[in-house]
Amino acid sequence: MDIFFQQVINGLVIGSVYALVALGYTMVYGILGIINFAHGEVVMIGAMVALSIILFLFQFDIPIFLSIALVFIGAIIFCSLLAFCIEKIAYKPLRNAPRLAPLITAIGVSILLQNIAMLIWGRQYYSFPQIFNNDTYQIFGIANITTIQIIIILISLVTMFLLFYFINKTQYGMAMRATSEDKNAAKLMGIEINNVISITFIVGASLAAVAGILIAANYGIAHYSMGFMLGLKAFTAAVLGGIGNIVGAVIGGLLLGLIESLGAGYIEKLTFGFMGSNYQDVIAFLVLVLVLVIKPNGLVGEKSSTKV
Amino acid sequence: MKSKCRNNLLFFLFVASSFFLVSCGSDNSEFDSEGRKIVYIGHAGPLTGPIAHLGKDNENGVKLAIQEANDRNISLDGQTISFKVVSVDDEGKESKTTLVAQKLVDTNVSGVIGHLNSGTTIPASKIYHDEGIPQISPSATNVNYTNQGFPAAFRVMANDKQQGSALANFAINDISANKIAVIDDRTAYGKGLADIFEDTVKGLGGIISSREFTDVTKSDFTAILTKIKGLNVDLIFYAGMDVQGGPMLKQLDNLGLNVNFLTGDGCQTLQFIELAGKSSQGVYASSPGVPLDRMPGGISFNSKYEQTFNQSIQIYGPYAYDATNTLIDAMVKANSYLPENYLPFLKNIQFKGVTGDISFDEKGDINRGSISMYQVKNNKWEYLKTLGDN
Amino acid sequence: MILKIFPSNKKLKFIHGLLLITVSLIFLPFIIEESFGRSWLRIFDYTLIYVLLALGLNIVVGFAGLLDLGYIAFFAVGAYSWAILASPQFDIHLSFLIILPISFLTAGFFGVLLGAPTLRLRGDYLAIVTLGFGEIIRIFLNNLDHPVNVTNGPVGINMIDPVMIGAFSFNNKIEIFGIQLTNLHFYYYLLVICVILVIIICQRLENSSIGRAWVAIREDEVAAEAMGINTRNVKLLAFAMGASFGGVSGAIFSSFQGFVSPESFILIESIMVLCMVVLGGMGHIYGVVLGAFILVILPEIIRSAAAPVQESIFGFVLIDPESLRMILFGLALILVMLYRPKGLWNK
Amino acid sequence: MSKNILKIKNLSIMFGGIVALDDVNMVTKKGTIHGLIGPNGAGKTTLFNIMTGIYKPTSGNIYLNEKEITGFTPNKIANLGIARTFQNIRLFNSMSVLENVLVGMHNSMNVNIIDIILKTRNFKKEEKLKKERAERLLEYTGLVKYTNNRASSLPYGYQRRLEIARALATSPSLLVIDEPAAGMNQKETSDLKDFLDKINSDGTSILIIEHDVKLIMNLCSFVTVLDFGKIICEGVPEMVKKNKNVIEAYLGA
Repeated sequence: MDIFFQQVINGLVIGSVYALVALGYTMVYGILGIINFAHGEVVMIGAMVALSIILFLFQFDIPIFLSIALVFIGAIIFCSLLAFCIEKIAYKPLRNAPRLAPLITAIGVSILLQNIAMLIWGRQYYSFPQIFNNDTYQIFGIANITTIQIIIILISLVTMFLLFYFINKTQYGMAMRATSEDKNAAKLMGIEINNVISITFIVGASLAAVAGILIAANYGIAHYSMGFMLGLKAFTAAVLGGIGNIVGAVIGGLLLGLIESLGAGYIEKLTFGFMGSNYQDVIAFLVLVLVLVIKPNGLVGEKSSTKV
Repeated sequence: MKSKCRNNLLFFLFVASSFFLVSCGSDNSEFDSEGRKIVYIGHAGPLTGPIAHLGKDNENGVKLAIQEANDRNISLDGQTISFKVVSVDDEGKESKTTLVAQKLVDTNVSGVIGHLNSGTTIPASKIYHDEGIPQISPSATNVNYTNQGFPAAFRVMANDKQQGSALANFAINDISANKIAVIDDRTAYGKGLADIFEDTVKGLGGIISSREFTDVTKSDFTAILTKIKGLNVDLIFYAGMDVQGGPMLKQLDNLGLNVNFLTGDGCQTLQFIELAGKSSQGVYASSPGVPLDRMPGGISFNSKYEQTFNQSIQIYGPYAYDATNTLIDAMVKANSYLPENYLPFLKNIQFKGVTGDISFDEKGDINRGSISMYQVKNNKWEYLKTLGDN
Repeated sequence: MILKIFPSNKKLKFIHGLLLITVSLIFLPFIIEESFGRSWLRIFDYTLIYVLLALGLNIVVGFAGLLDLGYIAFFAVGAYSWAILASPQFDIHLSFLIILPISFLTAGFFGVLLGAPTLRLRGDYLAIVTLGFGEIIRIFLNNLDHPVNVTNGPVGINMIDPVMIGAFSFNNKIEIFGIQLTNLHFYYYLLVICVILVIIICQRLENSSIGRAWVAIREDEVAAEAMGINTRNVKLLAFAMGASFGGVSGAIFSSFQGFVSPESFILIESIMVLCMVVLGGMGHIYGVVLGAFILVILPEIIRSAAAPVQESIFGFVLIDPESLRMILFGLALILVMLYRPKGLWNK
Repeated sequence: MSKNILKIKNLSIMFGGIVALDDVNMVTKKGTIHGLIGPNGAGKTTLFNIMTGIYKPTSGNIYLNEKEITGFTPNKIANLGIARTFQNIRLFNSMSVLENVLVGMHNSMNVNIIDIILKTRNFKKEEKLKKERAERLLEYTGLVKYTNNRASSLPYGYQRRLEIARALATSPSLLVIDEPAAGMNQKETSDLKDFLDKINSDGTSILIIEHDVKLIMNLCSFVTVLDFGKIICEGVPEMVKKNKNVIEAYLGA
């Protein structure tokens, strides 16, 4: 039984990571309707930049909290600038191009970022220093969880609520919603849609940076290729929840995480030993397909009735 | 229509110019400046990509051997020979390996040292076999490589079968484990090693409590580790690479699961210790061959290598060096650089290399390929013992 | 008199063109081999394999506008059908005349199988689901080594039979007037024939009611349905046709390579083929062929030119060819889309 | 006494609690031009979307030539003989005018994929016949001089015509037209009227939604008025014109 609880915890941790990244995907998609394939790489850049900053700061004896703050701030700023440029260079010119064009540029950007990162930081896997103390706590004495894992879960939930508030209550949020509904109408209402889009990308990138640092810290490892698969899973999560929907992204992320860990844990029993943990991802994708076949707009995605 | 024509033209020019670019790259002349006959020795391995450093290491081994051979001014039936290395990059990818193998065939090399990993060695070996070119891999350990019935495919390193069974014996006899969980990373290497380990353990009366899997894109192993925790085993065997083994150990600790951890040469690296941090304490690992300082010619080779390339040996350098020397030795014994002539001599060669005595069995595997066991003690790999071929 | 033999000047031109193309296609391999060596002939063969793939995907993405990110799976299905039906794996050794149709049909079947659940999905949802299916197939191939061993898992299937025509194996070498013909040549001709056939089929489909129905769906699904087009069947047909061509390509790939393993069918390969289609010019058959050529040959050129060129400039290799190749590739994708969003060579 | 081509019985549909159509009963006689008018949001287009199978009704039945077609798929209904145009023009823009019409003939053909790939005589014959028929249709609809232009390049009025031509290509027994005169000037509108008269006199029944009341009154032999999803009045134009509910509905009194 305690195994089950542990698996749930594991699932929640992975899920929260997916959720954090998925939020970035879902915001951009909500506004522009494009899959920002490069988002996963922004996460990676966030982690690598953070790593460099840490290694730099370690030369001086700065109080740990200060240096942690510096690390986060530095990574966030860098990623925001990066995302800002990506949007301006690779996506903005293609607002009215055929639907596949921005997808391909996104793939291009992703490949580009990954290989530039490879040039800057090399191919080796870096062990990511422990910026948070690595105590493990017992939950009701049946499941273990580390400080960083708790932080991950909390941050992803908090950011979700903040974003939700930001989008539904604030001026900018309203502008965002308007823009995602109908760009031209939004323009006519005097909304600077270019600013709105830039802000979307910057917020998404900041989340990516945070996610990157937390992931690297959790697994104690950072390298140039850590972004792609993660981005993919996160995007799957976003779609699962209903892409373009903030709450959906988090629900999708947590669900995907739980499916993966419980799947890996119990599939062998379920399939009478035919399938093992090697089919972890198969389960994840099958669930995705099922959900979409039953609810083509994702779990909490609102039905877009075809205007005829 | 107009743009169509333009594009046609563009495309044509593009192809033409590209071909030009390439064709100016390759040269294979008959004789060198001093009029010595040039004999090409191919080296193939990942010179770019995530394991480029290992590929370079092998390349250096080959270069060093060739250098020395040329200094010895070897002459084969009447002609003084100048050996020349043709080194190609297979990126460690199956999709590329046959292309670069073809490149070596085109520059009609007399023999090939490579490739580095089994995934690239096996597809390429077919091409060398078709052309009758002898191939010695310094580091490919998958059993299938020498099971293809290719008469000219050799390796100078113990294969996964030898390593897997050695590991199993170590697990049962030395760690005296009887409930064992096996994890492999679903690569050719991981699967090969894990399968043999599992079979041997069963043969020795041990119990495999569960067989778990991960893959090279993953960095979270909590799910499978938690499952293993529930089976309370007394040993976990992991067949995979260090970049995942390290984090895996950390997560093992976080889950409060402290059992013996045994792994193969993929993890017997410094990076593994670095990534696993203090969790790596007490981990057992195997590695084919013997540590440098226990090789017959290890120390002297090491210094030679370091002063030539002013960098330290990674892993397989000495084996590449021995493979090359073995090849050349066969040529000298046959007094010919032509494969059909020296192959018979290569088959039953007796060569004293820096890594040990080299001779091949009927399949092309090295006889008495030795496996050494190590354990992490305060952040260093400490040599435990060497197990012979069994 | 002559006018009688060649009824019209147009026809005359056509025949001349045909002859010219045929002759040049026959001699091309020797030209390549002479001027750049066999390895380039091998690269050329690989290019043709990708041309087949791109043409197949073009039916799904280009004609019917269904964004498929898991296309390489059908390539894998074809490759493994051949590998299993003609190798020591189960000691089955069928003739390619049997296997090619089988891989064609199997892949087509999978196309329908995976297409069916996605019919209601639009755009990017379709993309992620097809991507999922692609991964699922790869994972199965990578793990079907136990409990029952079908695919050897990650180790892959080795010693796959070459194409055999009667007693003649494509791996034989034969000499004609001092010119040596190797498997590279034989596969070149086989592939060229396949490519030509596929191109003809694509063109005929394009200019038929089916082709028009595909474009109609791409342009406006609702209107297409209102015109009495059974979108379900027409979409499934697109998936099936696309998949089958992928399957044939895969079958030839595995016999040519003599070895298959799941590693050759990873996601990035699907993306590559998609890039060939979009970069070349979606829905334009020759554009797609161009796309395939550029994306296969360009990297090879960079691979063999990058190091020497850099050495000649800086005296050392500044950026290792691998990264340089990928960086240029990424840049190419972005630039082409920015300046030719409809592809390099569109209609 | 001519037969009913279309019969709608107690038809209702709800969208998330909102009743868009409430117990609609309507009959269109064979060979007539039937007008459907009403203020915006009255549910006219919704009605069209139900009878062409895009929406499924919450309750009620639809009969085409006395055969029930309730809940059939759009393509099935199209093949049974209802062809439509759209309020916001939906042509296949990247296709030529001719191709648009050919798409309309998709199902009128009996060639299979083998015919196509082998380019059999049968296939060539079919294609030839269809091209000829398509050209006749373009002649008939006065689009022939645009045959090979991209659909998107046509002037607005002609795009409307092309949509109708494409619909006619499915050789329907009932043609359902949604606001054809929207955005047309006097001249274009009267041309449109003549055009529709011609189609009708050649034996196709027509059901038309239109805001241009004048056009409806001149064109239709029978008019139905919808308001807030209910039929508030139906009958011959003269009678409908005088009906006070209708006047209220329009003047919003």
